[in-house]
Amino acid sequence: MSSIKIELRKDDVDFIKGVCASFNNDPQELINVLHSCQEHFGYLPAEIQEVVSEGLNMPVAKIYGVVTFYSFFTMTPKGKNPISICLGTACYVRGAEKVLDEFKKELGIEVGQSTNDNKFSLSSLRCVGACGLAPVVLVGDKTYGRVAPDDVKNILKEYE
Amino acid sequence: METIKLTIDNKEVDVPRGTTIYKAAKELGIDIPTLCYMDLHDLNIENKPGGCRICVVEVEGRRNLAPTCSTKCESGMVVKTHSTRVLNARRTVMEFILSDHPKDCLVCSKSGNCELQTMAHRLGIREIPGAEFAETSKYRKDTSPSIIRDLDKCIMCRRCETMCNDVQTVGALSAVNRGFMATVAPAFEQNLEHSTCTYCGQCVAVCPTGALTEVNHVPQVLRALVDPTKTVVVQTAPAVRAALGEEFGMAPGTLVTGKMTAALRALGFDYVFDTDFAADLTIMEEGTELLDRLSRHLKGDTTARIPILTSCCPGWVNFFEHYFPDLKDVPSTAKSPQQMFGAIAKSYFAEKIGINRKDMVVVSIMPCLAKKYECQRDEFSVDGNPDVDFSISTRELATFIKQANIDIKTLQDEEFDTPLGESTGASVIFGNTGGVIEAACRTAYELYTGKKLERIEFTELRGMEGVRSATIDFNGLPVNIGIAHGLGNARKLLDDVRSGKSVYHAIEVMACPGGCIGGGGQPLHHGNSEVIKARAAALYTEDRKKPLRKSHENPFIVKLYDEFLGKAGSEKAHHLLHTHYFDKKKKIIIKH
Amino acid sequence: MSKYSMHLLVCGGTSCHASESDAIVCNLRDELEARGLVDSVQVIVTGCFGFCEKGPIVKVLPDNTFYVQVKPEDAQTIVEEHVIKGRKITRLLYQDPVTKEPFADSKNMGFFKKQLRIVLRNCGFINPENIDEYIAREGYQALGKVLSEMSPEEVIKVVKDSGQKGRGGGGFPTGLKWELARKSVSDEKYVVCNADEGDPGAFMDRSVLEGDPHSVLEAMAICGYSIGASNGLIYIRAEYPLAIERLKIAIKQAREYGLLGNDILGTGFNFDITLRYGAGAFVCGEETALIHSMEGLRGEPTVKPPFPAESGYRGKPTNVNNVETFAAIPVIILKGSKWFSSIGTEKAKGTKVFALAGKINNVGLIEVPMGTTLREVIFEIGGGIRNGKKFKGVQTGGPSGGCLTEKHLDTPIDFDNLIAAGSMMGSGAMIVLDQDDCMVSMAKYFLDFTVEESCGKCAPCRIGNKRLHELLGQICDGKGTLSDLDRLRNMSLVIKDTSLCGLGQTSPNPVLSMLDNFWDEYVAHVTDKKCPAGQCRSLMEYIVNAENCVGCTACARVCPVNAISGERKEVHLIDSSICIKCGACMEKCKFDAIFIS
Amino acid sequence: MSKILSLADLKKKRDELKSGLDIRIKALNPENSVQVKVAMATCGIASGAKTVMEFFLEQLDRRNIAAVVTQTGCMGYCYAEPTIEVKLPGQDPVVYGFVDLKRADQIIEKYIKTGEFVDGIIPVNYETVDLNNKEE
Repeated sequence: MSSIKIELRKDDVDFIKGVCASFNNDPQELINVLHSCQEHFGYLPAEIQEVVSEGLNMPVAKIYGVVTFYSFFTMTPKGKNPISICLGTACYVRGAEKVLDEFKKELGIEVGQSTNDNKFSLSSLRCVGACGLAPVVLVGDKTYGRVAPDDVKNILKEYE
Repeated sequence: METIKLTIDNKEVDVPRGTTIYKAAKELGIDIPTLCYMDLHDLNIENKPGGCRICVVEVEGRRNLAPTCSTKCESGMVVKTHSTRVLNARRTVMEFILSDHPKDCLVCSKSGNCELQTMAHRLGIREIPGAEFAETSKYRKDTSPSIIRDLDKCIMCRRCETMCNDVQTVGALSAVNRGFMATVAPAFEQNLEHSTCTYCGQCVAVCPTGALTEVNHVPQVLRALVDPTKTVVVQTAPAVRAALGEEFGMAPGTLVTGKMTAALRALGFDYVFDTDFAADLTIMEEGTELLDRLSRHLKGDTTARIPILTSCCPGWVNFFEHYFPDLKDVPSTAKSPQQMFGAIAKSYFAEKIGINRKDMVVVSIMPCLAKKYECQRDEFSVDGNPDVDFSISTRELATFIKQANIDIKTLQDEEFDTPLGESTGASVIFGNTGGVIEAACRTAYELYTGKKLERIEFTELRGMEGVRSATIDFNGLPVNIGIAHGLGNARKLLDDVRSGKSVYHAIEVMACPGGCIGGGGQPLHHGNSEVIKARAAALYTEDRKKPLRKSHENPFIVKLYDEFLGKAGSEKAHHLLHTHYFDKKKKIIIKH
Repeated sequence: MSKYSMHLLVCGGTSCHASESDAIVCNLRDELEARGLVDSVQVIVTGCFGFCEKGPIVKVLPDNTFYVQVKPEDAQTIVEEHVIKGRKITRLLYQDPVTKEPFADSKNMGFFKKQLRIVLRNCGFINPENIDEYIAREGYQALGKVLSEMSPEEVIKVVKDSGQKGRGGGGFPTGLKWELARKSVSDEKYVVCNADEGDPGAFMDRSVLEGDPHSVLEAMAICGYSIGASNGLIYIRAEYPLAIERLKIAIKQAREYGLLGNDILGTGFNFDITLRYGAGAFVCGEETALIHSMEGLRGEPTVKPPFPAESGYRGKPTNVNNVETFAAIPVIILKGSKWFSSIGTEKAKGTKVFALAGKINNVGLIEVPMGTTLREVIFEIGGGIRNGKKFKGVQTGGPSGGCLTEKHLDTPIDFDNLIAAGSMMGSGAMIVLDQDDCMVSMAKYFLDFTVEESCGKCAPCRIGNKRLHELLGQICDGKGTLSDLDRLRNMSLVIKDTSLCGLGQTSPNPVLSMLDNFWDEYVAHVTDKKCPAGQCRSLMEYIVNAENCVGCTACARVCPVNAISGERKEVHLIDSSICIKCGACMEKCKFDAIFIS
Repeated sequence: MSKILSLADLKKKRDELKSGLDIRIKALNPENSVQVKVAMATCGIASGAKTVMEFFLEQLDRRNIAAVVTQTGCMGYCYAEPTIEVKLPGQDPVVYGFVDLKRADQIIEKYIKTGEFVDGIIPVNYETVDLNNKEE
């Protein structure tokens, strides 16, 4: 019978409500609303989903169901420098897995985790469409092509 | 209607266009196995995600196998339901499903009543290849006041999701995650307690496995029974007597009132009473409130909220507390029969037999899981001592009887104890949708008009339509009655009330489709709506057999008011028999 | 202008380089210098010609002479004969493989006509952010023609007659699809462009949208006119920010010109397009899942029928085509169905775009007429295998397709042939594999993808694919048995047979085709516990070569599990029962004394 | 921008634009109009095509070469990104691959200024549909 308390700053609530309103508070626009919110906040914690639920007048369970269905949406904040390793087929056959292993080793984290200082987070993705540069690594918006395991240390150094 | 001809297992059949292969096969007596499909036709409830893929068959000319639950017949179709290809596919898919299911059948609460277990047996599965290497999907277990979720046992049939969203519009459950870890859960995979769950238990009622079950309170009841310092009083809800027999192999709709009473006595309950008594009491209080509000309304008093909504159903109460808190002064303030019974038992009756309420344990047998939550509400206790200590479901009672080596079929019928065991026909039909309002009309009519009601049965209030309405003539005063069963239907009426469009003077709402007879604590109907219809018919039969059929005629109710409460709606009655409601809507708190 | 009168282009691509093309460059320069020609003849190293099978290549300009399989010692002849005397060297000319006729001018060579760009006609040609350049290239002429001169039925007839089939993977005839949507009666209909290209290794839709967004907008409007829809939606991956940006610009420009919006070209036809974003779910490429996703729901597919043509987006008739399918439509309208159907094979018309990637020299985007063989695509256009390795197989159709081998190289590519060979066209990804790729690991890789992308709705896909993946893992770990291979096949067949949507119905294809085509390799894993490609770590054994080992103890010190023993200055030994195959010892050894068996 | 109101309008517009593009360039500088197209698709940009494009814009201007630098989509030579196409007046276009700033500089200094080829030419290996030749 305990109801959950959702604590957010007023301008955050206003922002989310504003996004919902800009999509006519239409539940069919949920994915667009979530995109806008994630772009603004960086991730979609429970609090935000609760406010969206109120804005679009739909059950929060459904929103959670959608957030957990699509890999683009995340409920955990990313590190300051999010690292994504492309594991598309072209990158895979050119050794992307070994590059990923090297990142894991260097950072001491698994895919989906962030380093303790929140400097880096690690994720894998499927094909950014730059197969000519395989294997491809993205750090933030920057793309690194033809990455070999030996390059990993140098890439990380750029962000020290 | 246009019909088409097709061949299934070498037999020809004509079916109307639009019929699924599954139903066409049924016509021929071919029972195609399925795990996820569920069709409660009379209640307009259908679940066919096409997800389990057990019902697949071979259709000539088609590249892959077809799911019969969702494939429509076409003219000239040639269907094979048991070719080698089909049997191998069905077995392999079943092996897949079992490989991701715990192997603890022996100790599972659903054992013996589990559709997955039955299917494994039916398909002759004798081993699960590769099970030793197979990872299984595991989830955190959740126990709420009423419902236990053990999603390791979920097979993604999605029936609970259909009930919670499409039928009940509660929206507590949704499919979450993707792929192997996909399951059905509340938001953020939190406990049900933190969701908008109403504990209506319809998810439990349709779950084919042990993924969703009720919280078992039998051990606590047993402990109370063996405690010599406690006087244990039991009350049984009307819908229980129309369904309990099913658990012992009797046909749906078999009334077992007398045998149930005998069994309860054999189990050691000190007093075997009837919730029906409290149902009559509810009519007195609710009926009086209705007439009061109605007459004030007719006189132009704008503070009198019309329509009045029934408040017997705890799932329904939870629902409007979550979704319509702004309307919380609209429903009747009368407690549900279960709680009225508890309040009277631990005051009036305890006084009568000269014991302290703390030494009395009140147990209720309910067709309902929300009742478990209801009796745990803080406002229904005095100094921490609840009016009703434990609520157990029809299913739990059946298990309890079996454990106690009681052969219910051979028991002689017995009568309820007095004074709280006496009831009228009006209270019996509480278990059916429309029953409460019919009972209320029988009494309100006579109280309002001062005339004797000639036609006791208001058949216009009966039926299985989700939303029904009728106008009852109160001797020249047309009273508009609305009835909804299933919370989704209730929502439609509530939306009208909220927007001021409602034309009704009184509305009855039952959370479960069919009313309490279709409750979440009843024996499982396994998707057969005939079962629910048979139970409803049984209660109307019981009503007809009763010598007294109007609540205000119950002599023990009359006595209760004389000796204890004064009159209906008195201050004492209000104190003991009425309640208030809470706003449970989630609040967004602004951080500064 | 150039002071040079002649250019000698020498291919510097990887495989020509491997065949001593730099020696050719050196020798040519030396010869020219010796004859004092350095100022009038220039030697240039170029990128790959894509003709690696016949490398190294030397091309002489301006007369377009194309010399193949040139050896360093031929430099002298080329300079003496061709440069000085102007005589072509017949033995070095490329010969037609059938007629054995030598080609004097490379412009006549079939190779350079292997690619035909219809869909990619404007990619890399126009500025995608400038609608004027699109219009200058006949852009929106087809829409104008359709609106002003043709009835919807006539348009559908042209598309039907062209024989075009959906390029998204299903291969359903486009015209028929439009006709079904046209016949559905409704007050509202929708045109949807499926731009949710989720196949790993496929990037043709992205390239079209980035390079020629207007072609898709124009085609959608044509489709809208044909089926009676005035709303178009493009469902595009959120992972394609550049394509989204270009589309937004294109839509804005088209609206400004009145080519989208109300009363287009004064014909009274209204049509507008909005964007919908995917959010990372491969299954949303399936049209019913895509529609649910556009409706703000989980992208789970539903059983068909009803097809979207009857009940799609918001329950209205909806026509879904993919980017490549749409992009060809304006050309089909302008040049006619006869022209389009003259390209390709009897059953498959037009061209197909492929994203060529993997162990191939020319990773890139190509467009070839249907019926081109895999050999032409891989060895001629794709330039053959990188680093001179041996071709092992090519995965077409991504995780839904199969792996084809040497024996399929001369199969003409079309929908039916690929299916008959155990694969499929799919969206058009082609991943080329070489001798170092283990086919059990590859199957496991694709299943890893499917398991991650399965929506979880139906049991065979949700659980079955997981079990396939686990079993492949067992085999990679050396824990598989021969009977497991039968189980692998049976599970695969049942998953194909019983899954709800195209994802599950095709996900076992890599396993089945690899079992068929690389049976011996699978058997080697389960019976000999060997991985012939040397990829499966558990099946490797690190061994010390006694001849090279000097007993420096470096390996023993670096081993994290103390699996290496041996006295100083004596040959060391690796205990393979303890070894975890981390490879640290091999990395550490300065004497190449540790090898993998 | 004004709306195009009919098919005839559209045709007129196309004809204007078709010749307009050429006329515009030639009118500006009839002797020395150079066209540079930079493939700016995801793969190109990821390999540094943006920097290359900026370089051309800046350096051609600084070196006083009348040229039009535009962006275009993927040319298909993903293995050789960044790729650019240079068209000197009156000559066939030439595609260069692996264009870094050093090579870009060479291209300006040698190819654009003197017509002398530099290393890194990619042979064009496709045929594009001829849009003008319509079926009757």
